[in-house]
Amino acid sequence: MAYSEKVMDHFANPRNVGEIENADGIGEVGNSKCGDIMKMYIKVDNGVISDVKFKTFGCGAAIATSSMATELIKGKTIEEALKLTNKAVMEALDGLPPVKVHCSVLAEQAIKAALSDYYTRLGVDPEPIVGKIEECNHEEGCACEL
Amino acid sequence: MAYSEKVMDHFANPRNVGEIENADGIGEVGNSKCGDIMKMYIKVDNGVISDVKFKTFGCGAAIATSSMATELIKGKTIEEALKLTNKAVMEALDGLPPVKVHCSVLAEQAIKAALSDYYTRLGVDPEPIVGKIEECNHEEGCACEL
Amino acid sequence: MDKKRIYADNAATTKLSPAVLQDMMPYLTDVYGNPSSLYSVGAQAKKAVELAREDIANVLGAAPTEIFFTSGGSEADNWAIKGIAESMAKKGKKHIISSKFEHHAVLHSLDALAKKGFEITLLDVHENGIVRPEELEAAIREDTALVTIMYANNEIGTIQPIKEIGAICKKHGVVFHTDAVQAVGNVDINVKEQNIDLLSLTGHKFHGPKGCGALYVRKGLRPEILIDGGAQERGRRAGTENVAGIVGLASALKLAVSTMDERNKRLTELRDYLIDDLLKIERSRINGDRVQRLPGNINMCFEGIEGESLLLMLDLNGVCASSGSACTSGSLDPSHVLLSIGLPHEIAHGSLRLSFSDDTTKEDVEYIAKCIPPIIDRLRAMSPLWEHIKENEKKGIV
Amino acid sequence: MDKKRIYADNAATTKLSPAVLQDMMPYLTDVYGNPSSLYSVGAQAKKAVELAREDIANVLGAAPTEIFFTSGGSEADNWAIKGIAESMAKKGKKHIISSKFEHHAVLHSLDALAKKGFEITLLDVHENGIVRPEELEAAIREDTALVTIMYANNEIGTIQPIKEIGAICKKHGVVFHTDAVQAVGNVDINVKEQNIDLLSLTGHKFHGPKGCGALYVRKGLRPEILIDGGAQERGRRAGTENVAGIVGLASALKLAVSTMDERNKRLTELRDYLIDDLLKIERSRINGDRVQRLPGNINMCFEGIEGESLLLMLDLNGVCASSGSACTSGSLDPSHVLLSIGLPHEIAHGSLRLSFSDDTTKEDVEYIAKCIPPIIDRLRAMSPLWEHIKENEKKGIV
Ligand SMILES: Cc1ncc(COP(=O)(O)O)c(C=O)c1O
Ligand SMILES: Cc1ncc(COP(=O)(O)O)c(C=O)c1O
Repeated sequence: MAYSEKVMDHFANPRNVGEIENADGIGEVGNSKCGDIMKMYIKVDNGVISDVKFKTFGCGAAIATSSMATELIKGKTIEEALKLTNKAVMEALDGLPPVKVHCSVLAEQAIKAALSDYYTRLGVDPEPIVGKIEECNHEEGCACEL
Repeated sequence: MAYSEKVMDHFANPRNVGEIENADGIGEVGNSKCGDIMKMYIKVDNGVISDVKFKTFGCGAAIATSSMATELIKGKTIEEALKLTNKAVMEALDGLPPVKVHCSVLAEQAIKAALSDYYTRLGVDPEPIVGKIEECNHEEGCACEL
Repeated sequence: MDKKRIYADNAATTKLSPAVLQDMMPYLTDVYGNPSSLYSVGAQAKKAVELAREDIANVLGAAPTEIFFTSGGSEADNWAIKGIAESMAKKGKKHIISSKFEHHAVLHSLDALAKKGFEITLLDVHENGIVRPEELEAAIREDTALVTIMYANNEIGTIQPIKEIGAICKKHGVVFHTDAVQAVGNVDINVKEQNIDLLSLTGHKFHGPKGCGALYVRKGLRPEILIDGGAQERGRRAGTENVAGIVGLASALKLAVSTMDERNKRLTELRDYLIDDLLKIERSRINGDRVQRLPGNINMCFEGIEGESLLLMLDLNGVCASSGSACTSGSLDPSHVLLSIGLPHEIAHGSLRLSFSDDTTKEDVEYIAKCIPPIIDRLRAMSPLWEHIKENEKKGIV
Repeated sequence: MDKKRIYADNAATTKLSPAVLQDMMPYLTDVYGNPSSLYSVGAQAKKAVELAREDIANVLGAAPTEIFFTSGGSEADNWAIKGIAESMAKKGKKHIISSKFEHHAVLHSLDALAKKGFEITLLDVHENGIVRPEELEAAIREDTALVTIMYANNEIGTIQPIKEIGAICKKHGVVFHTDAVQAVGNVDINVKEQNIDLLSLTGHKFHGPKGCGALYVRKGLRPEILIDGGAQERGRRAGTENVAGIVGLASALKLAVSTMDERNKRLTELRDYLIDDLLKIERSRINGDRVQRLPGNINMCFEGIEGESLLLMLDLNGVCASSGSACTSGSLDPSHVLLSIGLPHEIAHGSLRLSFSDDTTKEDVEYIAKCIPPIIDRLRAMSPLWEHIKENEKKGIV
């Protein structure tokens, strides 16, 4: 259970923590029972994610993946943001312990949830664009090799 | 499995090793299968054991108990020799490990066997005097606490 | 500021005492013979092992022949529980009583037995983390093979009414095992007075070496053998003896017991001071009975934050602690101990265990007291759960 | 004459190498954290454990995830054998093949299984102390759950045809365990090439610490757990890791393997020299194959004398050796190993094992060669058994 230096950096100095007052989209995933909640705020300008902030209740990996995920989509188009996978988040953090893979899944979902909210506010059905956001199924989703 | 100093002394410098040319009685007990054979030679003068020698195939305790047993009966009357118990041999050696108790039993029996032989040679039935010499029953005779 | 390092995770493991290591050194260098062999180097090792056995027996009020060395607490627990269960099963007794918050070495041994047809009753430990003797007595049946109740809990430090439990077991003729891994060296134990039939301990919880423990087995009891083989440990636990470990185990235990009263007084004070201080934090709580607990144990929950991130922050500040958080164990559920005393999942996730030892100073505790509140503030500031709690507060929901 | 001390009982246990102790020291002092914890001291310990696992895996040609640390060889044997047996029993396979001269950790595990309804076939090891692959193959049945054959025998040092056995087991789809406690560090081992499914080893046989060993378990195999509890060893062997022991185990193994070729050449020469010399003694014999044996192992019998008294005399002369004599083990029967190669009881009682290591010098061996004959003469002179042998000789009975 050792975190990479990148993970520890993003945990100790998380980027983009906070809220956006007049966010264009807000997504919240996870639940307190499982020990992780991620809430993501986005600002969208001309199809580009001009600002993003997060709040996270969760372990070190949850905070670090939230931070990294926001960094990875900031300034990107919605299309690019939707392509962001949990694997990309993990790779950007130089890997995660197997039991923490679900945190990266959560980060990917938080972005999608925020974008869903963005489309919903615009009156557009988000599902064809964003896809269905499934709750991380801890039972099978998270390889727990420890 | 530690021997007392007395045992080690009687093992390293056994007293009365050897044979007596014209012994008045010779007794052999034990068997090679079990790993111990003791052979005891006695010379009797006026009801006194004037000389005694032994040969022993066996472990350190077997040699030490033979040595001590011969010391304890040398110069004693037959009556006294017949009273020698394995416990007395053990005590004289400052004790034996539990698994070695049977060696002291063997030493007691070797003396009795030699005395039996002595009486038999005299034409006297030894059993009423010496008692029956039973083979050491390893199954129950020897506490094996190791 | 200097880089601090305060070790406050002594319930997980302790630093090997330099004095104990000193006692072990001959057996890591010159006295390497096999205790079971005949020659002199072996005899020296043998003697050391037997002296250690006597020392441990003395501390527990047992006889040396009742002490069996093991590789630690887990092995001792497994051997005691599986061994007694299997031997009692031959008499048709297949019911075992334990508690909900035992260590996994006990609970998973019980799981294994359950798969083999044993019936397990796990007693409630209530909000204070203490088994109720009357509930234990009520659970005893005709076919009860074993009662196994830990002496002190490893997470929340609550001390169980062992003497009462021992008396009840004796009255009903039921074998009683206690996992005393957390208690040994910290609590007065006498297996005879307390009617304990089997007791597990491990060296690394009281500044002894890791990988060496012992099981006390009352004379006359014969748990089935867990590790078959050579004639070591009077034929009941095979394996070439870890001589250095065994010597260290005994040395550490003697040391721990000789300094116990003084240490307990000092640690109880430090503990209570820190608990009082940390309870000033909004929405914090202490887990487990405040009085019937190990002198060096603090276990608290802070709502709205998650334990692992608290621990990592503490580590960045030089404090090593522990958590019943799911995230530290590789499981996703929070500690079964915290759930057993009735905490909801979301609160149980935010737990912190601080555990002290002889090495812990007043300054350490003061530093910790200063360290924690800003970390909690910071984590709460980024916690959507805390946000919800606060919103609910405003709405009048508690 | 100076008081000599020659240690020739390395098959029983070895001296901890000073270099290995050096490698262990950090983990007996500063790095005391729990490998399973989150903070930095724990992470250092964790790293050390994982590096040790890699080192051991490399030596065996295995993957790190296939190595599980145990408290020694006996635990590894028990876990492998009982664990596979129990898991195969669920598939209706309850037959196990082993050999007559396995270590007691194996044989007594098999006894325990026999009591639970397993059927055990013990292969003959013949006069040379070597299992015949064709006899093994013939013994395999539909319901064979496990083959367990030791790599090298601990008393007579004979090396078994492991690769052939592995191939046969593979061909028949039978799980193959080998107790390689005596072989590891002395013999080239590659678990993949030799088709070994499980392999036991222990540190103290190659100048590592006592009380730490390992079990290699091929990926995909899941022997039932012997020690249930915490999530250590990927949930398959509970207990706080003996970090120092684990580090020492790996360090010693690397050292042993790196010096193996040179040592084996040297020891083989010393061994053969001493065997030739001792065989000059009247009515002496070498036990086990002369060629297929461990480089450092000599096992001989001298008729008419008993092993323990020979050992004690050697000890008085400063030589530590061992015997398969009953007297050294607390049992009254001579070694099952010597009986298994067809020796009659009275000859088996008079056995001597000398086992060498890196520390053994030419001078040591020469000293031993000079020491033994007069001791044997002396013991024979006081042996009534020798007297009988000689009498029978005169009568023409051999
Ligand atoms: C062949 C063999 N197997 C198993 C063992 C047991 O190993 P340990 O004593 O480390 O438990 C030994 C030595 O003691 C041995 O020689
Ligand atoms: C209560 C309790 N029981 C058992 C154990 C297991 O002991 P070990 O890690 O020495 O196997 C521990 C600690 O790890 C414990 O705290």
